[in-house]
Amino acid sequence: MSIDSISQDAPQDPGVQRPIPEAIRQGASATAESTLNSRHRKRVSKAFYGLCVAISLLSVLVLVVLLISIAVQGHSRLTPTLLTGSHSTSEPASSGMYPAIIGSLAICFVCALSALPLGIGTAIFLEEFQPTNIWLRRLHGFINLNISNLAGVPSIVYGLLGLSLFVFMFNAFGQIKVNESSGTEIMGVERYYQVLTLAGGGDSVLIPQSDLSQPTITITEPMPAVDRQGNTFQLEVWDPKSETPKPSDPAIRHRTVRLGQGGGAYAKTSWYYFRLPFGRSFLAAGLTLSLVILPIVIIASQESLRSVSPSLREASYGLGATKWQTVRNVSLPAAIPGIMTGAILAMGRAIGEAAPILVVLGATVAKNSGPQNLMDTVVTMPVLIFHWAGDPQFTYQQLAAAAIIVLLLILLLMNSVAIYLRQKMRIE
Amino acid sequence: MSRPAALENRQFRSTGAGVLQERLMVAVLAMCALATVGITVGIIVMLVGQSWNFFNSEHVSFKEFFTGTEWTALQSKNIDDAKFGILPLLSGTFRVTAIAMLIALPSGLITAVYLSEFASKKVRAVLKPTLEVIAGIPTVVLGYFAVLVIGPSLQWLTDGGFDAFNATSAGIAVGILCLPMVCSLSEDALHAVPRALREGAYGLGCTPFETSVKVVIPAALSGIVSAFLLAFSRAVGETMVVALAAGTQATYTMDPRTQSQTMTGFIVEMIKSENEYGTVQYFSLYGVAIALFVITFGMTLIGQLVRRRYRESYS
Amino acid sequence: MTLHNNHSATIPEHTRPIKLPSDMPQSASVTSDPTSNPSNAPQLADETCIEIANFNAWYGSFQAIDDLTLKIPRNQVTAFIGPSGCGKSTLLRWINRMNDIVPTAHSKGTLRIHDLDVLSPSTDVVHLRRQVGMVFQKPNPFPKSIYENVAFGPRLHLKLRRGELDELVEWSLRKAAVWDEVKDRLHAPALGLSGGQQQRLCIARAIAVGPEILLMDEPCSALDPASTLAIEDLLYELREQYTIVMVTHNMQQASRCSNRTAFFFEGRLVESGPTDDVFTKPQQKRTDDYVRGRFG
Amino acid sequence: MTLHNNHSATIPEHTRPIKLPSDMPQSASVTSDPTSNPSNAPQLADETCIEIANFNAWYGSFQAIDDLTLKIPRNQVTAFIGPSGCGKSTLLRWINRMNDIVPTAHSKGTLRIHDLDVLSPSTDVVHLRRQVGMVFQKPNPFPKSIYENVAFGPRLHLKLRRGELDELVEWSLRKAAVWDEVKDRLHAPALGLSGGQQQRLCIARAIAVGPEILLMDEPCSALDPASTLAIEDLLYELREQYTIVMVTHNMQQASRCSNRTAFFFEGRLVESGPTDDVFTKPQQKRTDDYVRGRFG
Amino acid sequence: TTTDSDAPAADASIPESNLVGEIKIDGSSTVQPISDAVREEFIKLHPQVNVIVSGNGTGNGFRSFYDKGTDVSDASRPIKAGEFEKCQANGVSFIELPVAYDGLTIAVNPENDWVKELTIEQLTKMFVGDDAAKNWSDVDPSWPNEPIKIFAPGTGSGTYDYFHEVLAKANDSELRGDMTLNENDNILVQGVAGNKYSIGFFGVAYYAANKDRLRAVPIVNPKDNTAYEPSVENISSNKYAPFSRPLFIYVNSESLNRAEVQTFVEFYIENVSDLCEAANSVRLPQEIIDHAQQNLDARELGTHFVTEDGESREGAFAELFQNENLVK
Ligand SMILES: Nc1ncnc2c1ncn2[C@@H]1O[C@H](COP(=O)(O)OP(=O)(O)OP(=O)(O)O)[C@@H](O)[C@H]1O
Ligand SMILES: Nc1ncnc2c1ncn2[C@@H]1O[C@H](COP(=O)(O)OP(=O)(O)OP(=O)(O)O)[C@@H](O)[C@H]1O
Ligand SMILES: [Mg+2]
Ligand SMILES: [Mg+2]
Ligand SMILES: O=P([O-])([O-])[O-]
Repeated sequence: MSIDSISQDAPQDPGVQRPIPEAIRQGASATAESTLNSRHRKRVSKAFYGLCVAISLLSVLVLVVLLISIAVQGHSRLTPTLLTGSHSTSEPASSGMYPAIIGSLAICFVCALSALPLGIGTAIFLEEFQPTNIWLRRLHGFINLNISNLAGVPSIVYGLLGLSLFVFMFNAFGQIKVNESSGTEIMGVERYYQVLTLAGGGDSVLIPQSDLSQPTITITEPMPAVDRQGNTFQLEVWDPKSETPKPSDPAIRHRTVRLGQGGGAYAKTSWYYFRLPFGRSFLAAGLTLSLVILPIVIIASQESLRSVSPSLREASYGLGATKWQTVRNVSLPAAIPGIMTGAILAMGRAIGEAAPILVVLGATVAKNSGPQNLMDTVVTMPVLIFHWAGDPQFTYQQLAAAAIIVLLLILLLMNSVAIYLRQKMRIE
Repeated sequence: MSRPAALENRQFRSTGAGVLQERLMVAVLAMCALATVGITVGIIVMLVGQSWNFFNSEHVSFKEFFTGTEWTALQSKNIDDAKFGILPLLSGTFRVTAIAMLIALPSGLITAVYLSEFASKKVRAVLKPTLEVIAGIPTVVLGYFAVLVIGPSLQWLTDGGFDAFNATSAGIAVGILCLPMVCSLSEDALHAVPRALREGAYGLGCTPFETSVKVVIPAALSGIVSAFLLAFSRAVGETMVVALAAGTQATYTMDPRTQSQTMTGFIVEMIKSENEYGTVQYFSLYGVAIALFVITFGMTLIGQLVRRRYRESYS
Repeated sequence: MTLHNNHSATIPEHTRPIKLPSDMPQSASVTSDPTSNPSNAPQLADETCIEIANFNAWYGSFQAIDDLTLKIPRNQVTAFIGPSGCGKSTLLRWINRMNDIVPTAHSKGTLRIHDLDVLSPSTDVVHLRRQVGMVFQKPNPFPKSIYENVAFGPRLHLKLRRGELDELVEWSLRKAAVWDEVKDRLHAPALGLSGGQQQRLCIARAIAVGPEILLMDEPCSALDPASTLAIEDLLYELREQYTIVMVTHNMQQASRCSNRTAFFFEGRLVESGPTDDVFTKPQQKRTDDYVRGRFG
Repeated sequence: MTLHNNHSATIPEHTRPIKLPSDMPQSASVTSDPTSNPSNAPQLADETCIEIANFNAWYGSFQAIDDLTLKIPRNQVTAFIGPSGCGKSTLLRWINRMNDIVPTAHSKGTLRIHDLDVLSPSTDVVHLRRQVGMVFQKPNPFPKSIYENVAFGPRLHLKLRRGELDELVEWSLRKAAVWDEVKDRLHAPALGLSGGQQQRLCIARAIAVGPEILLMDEPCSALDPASTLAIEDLLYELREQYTIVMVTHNMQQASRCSNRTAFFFEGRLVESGPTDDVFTKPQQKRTDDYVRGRFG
Repeated sequence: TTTDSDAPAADASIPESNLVGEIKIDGSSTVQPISDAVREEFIKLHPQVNVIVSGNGTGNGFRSFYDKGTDVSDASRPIKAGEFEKCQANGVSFIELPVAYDGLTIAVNPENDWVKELTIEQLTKMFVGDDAAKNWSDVDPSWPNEPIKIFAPGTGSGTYDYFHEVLAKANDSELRGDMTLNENDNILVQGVAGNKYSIGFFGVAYYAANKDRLRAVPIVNPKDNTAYEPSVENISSNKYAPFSRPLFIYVNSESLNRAEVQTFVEFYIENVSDLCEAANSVRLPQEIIDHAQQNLDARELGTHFVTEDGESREGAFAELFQNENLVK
């Protein structure tokens, strides 16, 4: 069919010759008016654009106001004491946040150790092991839906769950009480009696506890004891009623106790002290927070795995790799930067979370050091800030602001690490 | 070119170990995935189990719980005086959430439109990280901001018309908190609108405003709605800001200038005061928690369903 | 302006060329029956509608079009062919300034539609795009009803009474040869149509605002053979009243549907001329290789 | 098994048919120089390598392949042609069970490679895919070094002594005609190669595990003309030792590179036969239309 | 580090404490600042002892105490009969030690220029019953017709109980239910400081720490009809009646076997009079402290404030705190 024949046929085709609607005729003839119309529309468009810019600027402005007000309030307290000291009621000015920084990091560590493997594993299962069976597919879909719902559960509800699940463990392993062995202890604890010596000033010795049902001891005769280096030595007894004068040599006093001196049980714990239930410990807090961030980790990892080009995966399958080999050698390495970024952002969330910590650990901030063992409680930065911000004394308000600056700096540091990791891995 | 020995004489690795490893990994990974279901089950069991102590009490009736206008769990030492009507807490939550949504939804959406439709690379490079920074600010900080900056400003502006702790300053702070979330989720939704639709609109002579409002936003509507719902449930569940800034009096009113204890605020107060552990008053916190859970769970569920439908409509 | 005025009497009303706003009143009086002088058609065929000279286009620092000069005649179908990435779409998208929305895109050179300088910053793009309709590779109806899709453009630009809009929608759908298939479900969602119907709907949507020029970027590449045929038939009808520029990958389609063909390669125009010449006696070796399928 | 045993003496070692793992020891003894009996080639040409009968495939409830029957002979290049969406890729992906990873995909019918029932759930897909290499439309090297890419498969499957791996990598890269271009940068990232080099690397990667069959899904569609030429040359060489099935959109490519052509349309096989016959004297009108570019 | 076996004699004068252990304290938020102050001094000497002080309120503290959750319970009121019973039932015996005086301070916003002083009747009008005064003008017509906003300690606190006892117990009624309650006294301070029409009550320590943003209302002593400020003299001389009250710590006797608890409690009693002033409370007369010290040394278990028949004793603190009242 040649072009010429087409153009000659065309005019004879009656279908083409339809009347042009009045609207177009008029619309075209009234172009001047329509230009006016278009000018008006452009103005609306410009105004909308202006609104967009204004609102967007406003959100930046809010951030700026927030940062400035915090900086103004807190800058004078940004001293070394802030980083080395601990909360003090008697001398607010010498308060610091050292235990809180350590505590937050410790919780974050627990959180990372528990949430990351679980979260990444879940994401891998959901993204890479999609079943063909219709019921299993539904189960997959259900798990996915469940995860997005978990992401919407308020963190305080996770706190309540942590309270029942980790702190009390539904009282299934007993309760933690003073002067009694706490819960079901599994490892990391040695029991002693602590007895004051003649040296005074809180000098004490430890005597291994053989009978656990005996919470106290009364010293009536010399017996083996342990000094602070852990060496065993023979403990001397001095009878005040006897003729012998109280020993004067401090070295001897250290090793001597009054006849009839009593002592109570002391549980010496190693860092790996472990018991059930966890009680108000940083382990419980870390695990609770890991519940909070788990959905975030899963969703970020899923997204990251999803963005791995399917062609890479197919290449690997095409070479006869199994699913797990494909995951390990291809998908996971390619997704790791994204997963790491998501993980670090989730950690940032965990470091800033206060509500579940309040529920699990309580609001106490008087602590001078980081955790001594797994079952030790901690102070965290957000809880300390919550406490300080709630105190009307001006010094504490300033301290709160300064602590916020430190917290934001730590978050900033984490985010930069995330960005750095992402970039570095991308280059490689 | 002769084939290398390795191929001439292929010595295959045994697949037995591989198969075993594969099975093991699948089992481990499946356990991980099932654990997430376990968490949901755990939450529900915990909430139902604990709130049983509350709802089962003779002092509590479902009718009163849902319709009563007084909530005095913290105020009443004596269980006989305690009133358990959740409406005051709901009204507190509602006031804070409504104010937050009034701030977060329009500005979040408009910022999202700006980012996805207009912003140049440079502006994006500034604006996106800014929003990410806001999103990363711990909520305690925003609570502090609400108490120290927003509250006093409101009092100064209205010459003492606001309480020291009030729903508005908490609401504003929660709004700031939700804004980045609304923005980034809406932007995702806008982004998912095929470029072709925008080009179709521009090709017909639309201005940028008309393209956004008449074509892009309607096309992204379900995504935007689900972003709104998520933000809503986030605001309902927000705790620290309200614990710091909203006050601790549960009043059944719509006045945004007064104190308003929210559901989460009440839970924190009750937990902090460890009020009479084992009493009905204490367990009432689980009653509130279950209501909170149902609300947020419902919201996210609806959001998910909306989102799913819209995903299907594009593929 | 002069060029246009000389011919205005013979130009169908609805295909009146683009005018700057100030020209409007003068030409508003010109009305004539588009079909009254068929004998003029061959004469018109050579009048230049779009004139491109020394045109360069970049995306960021990447030059997508390199010093291109080309005249596109009126009321004909011009096909752009060439291997993927050679800049066909880019040129098309500059003709109605669609590349305004690509932040990195910029250009240099002359691009005129009759007497309108397309690239000038002062050009009213809304007005321009009203006169230069565009149809895309993948049919992209709005997720609204069929009626709303067609009515979308007129609603923006024209002040219409109810009946007028209905009439216009019907006219456009008829013109795009899809009326019979959709007339019973005008208010059903457009996304429920088949690919070919959607593509014709998009053409109807484009002509409903009364453009002079239709740009089509691979309009059939996402379609099944039957739909492709329907669109090709449609092109055949429309070329009487519109200046059509189409990009295609299908050499056979180009030879079937176009009057003129331009072959691009790596951002340059290699050859252009009447379709038969380009396909049967190409002047350049590369053109020959390409149309014979030796590459691309 | 019987079919294979009858011919085993005449089959070159490297094209040894797929065996279930239990068969290994028996046939390991069979060794002969692949090039020693060129006279056998024509005879081999008609032996069926892949046999497809009454094959149906679905994605969810959508039927992508409808009752397809086809024999693919050994040591030849078979081209699958047909318009987009007709099921070419789907069939290819069933031959090495790649569609196992698409959760919604399922199939029915017979698909045998020699005596191996590909679709049987008990078939060891790892073993299958070792024997059936696949090359994709877009080159998809792993984001590792060139060496690591080629070594990936052997590392998974083979017990190798020191030095053997190096030898194997070199052999594969030579075979894929890319050795000279990469030999000096074996440990550079594979993503730094050009598209054509990447595609040849992917072919090297596929043959490094010693497959009998190579499946190629539009291997040149993402490549520039020069790279396309290089790949076509390579195919020409490889067909001596491999059974190759390729999907292509480019009719000229199909006619240049393949011995046999199968034309698909909407999930059905319309026609198959020697390439020359399909292109010059097709039996079906639709085939004729398609190879002449009347649609698709 | 020095090894104690052959440490030079010079070190012996200030022996480095190697006391270890953990001491848990909870209870009154009024006492908490004192306990905190003692804790801070104590751990300077015994850095390895972990002292955890919470201030959840007297009642909440007692509950932990009889559940064996704490070693020491702070209290801003004596133990109640019911709590004592629980202790007995759970086998928790304790030593009761008064540590300081507090003046329960009724504070208003500094901008409040109408309240000059308050009588018990006025307070009753404001705080007791659900029909209590809604507006200031309901108490005194000359006062502004604005709603009273009340900030009070939580119901688990001793302060609430004490206030309740003084104002409401006599006529068997309850404090009004629409107050803003919080166990955290700092929140109360913020609440009162934040609004002109608010009023609140808490321990004098919290007032003293925030003198610049609060005003303490003088309370009319019903005995001499004179209004007294909650100043140190007025509190310790009991002129600031009826809101002058003693603060206590209760020590689990079993815990007292533990060297660290024993050392801590001894340190507490020895130093509390000095430290409580730093914490803005008022020191007890020396004879009371001495008496407490004696009780501690002699391990005198039990409370002075519950009778043998399980009734709470009524009367002035100094009269009740006598050995003959001690009930195990
Ligand atoms: N938005 C963009 N940003 C940067 N580069 C672009 C953009 N769009 C196109 N390009 C590049 O410009 C060149 C020309 O692109 P164009 O889309 O015009 O090619 P084309 O001839 O239409 O190809 P095809 O047939 O594949 O559509 C290509 O190299 C392409 O990669
Ligand atoms: N994963 C999938 N899920 C659902 N449908 C699919 C999937 N993959 C392909 N299809 C559908 O199956 C049909 C055949 O697809 P296939 O990829 O085999 O076509 P093709 O002939 O290779 O086309 P092309 O030339 O475009 O690659 C198409 O209609 C396609 O939409
Ligand atoms: Mg293009
Ligand atoms: Mg395909
Ligand atoms: O001192 P209290 O916290 O018990 O009032």
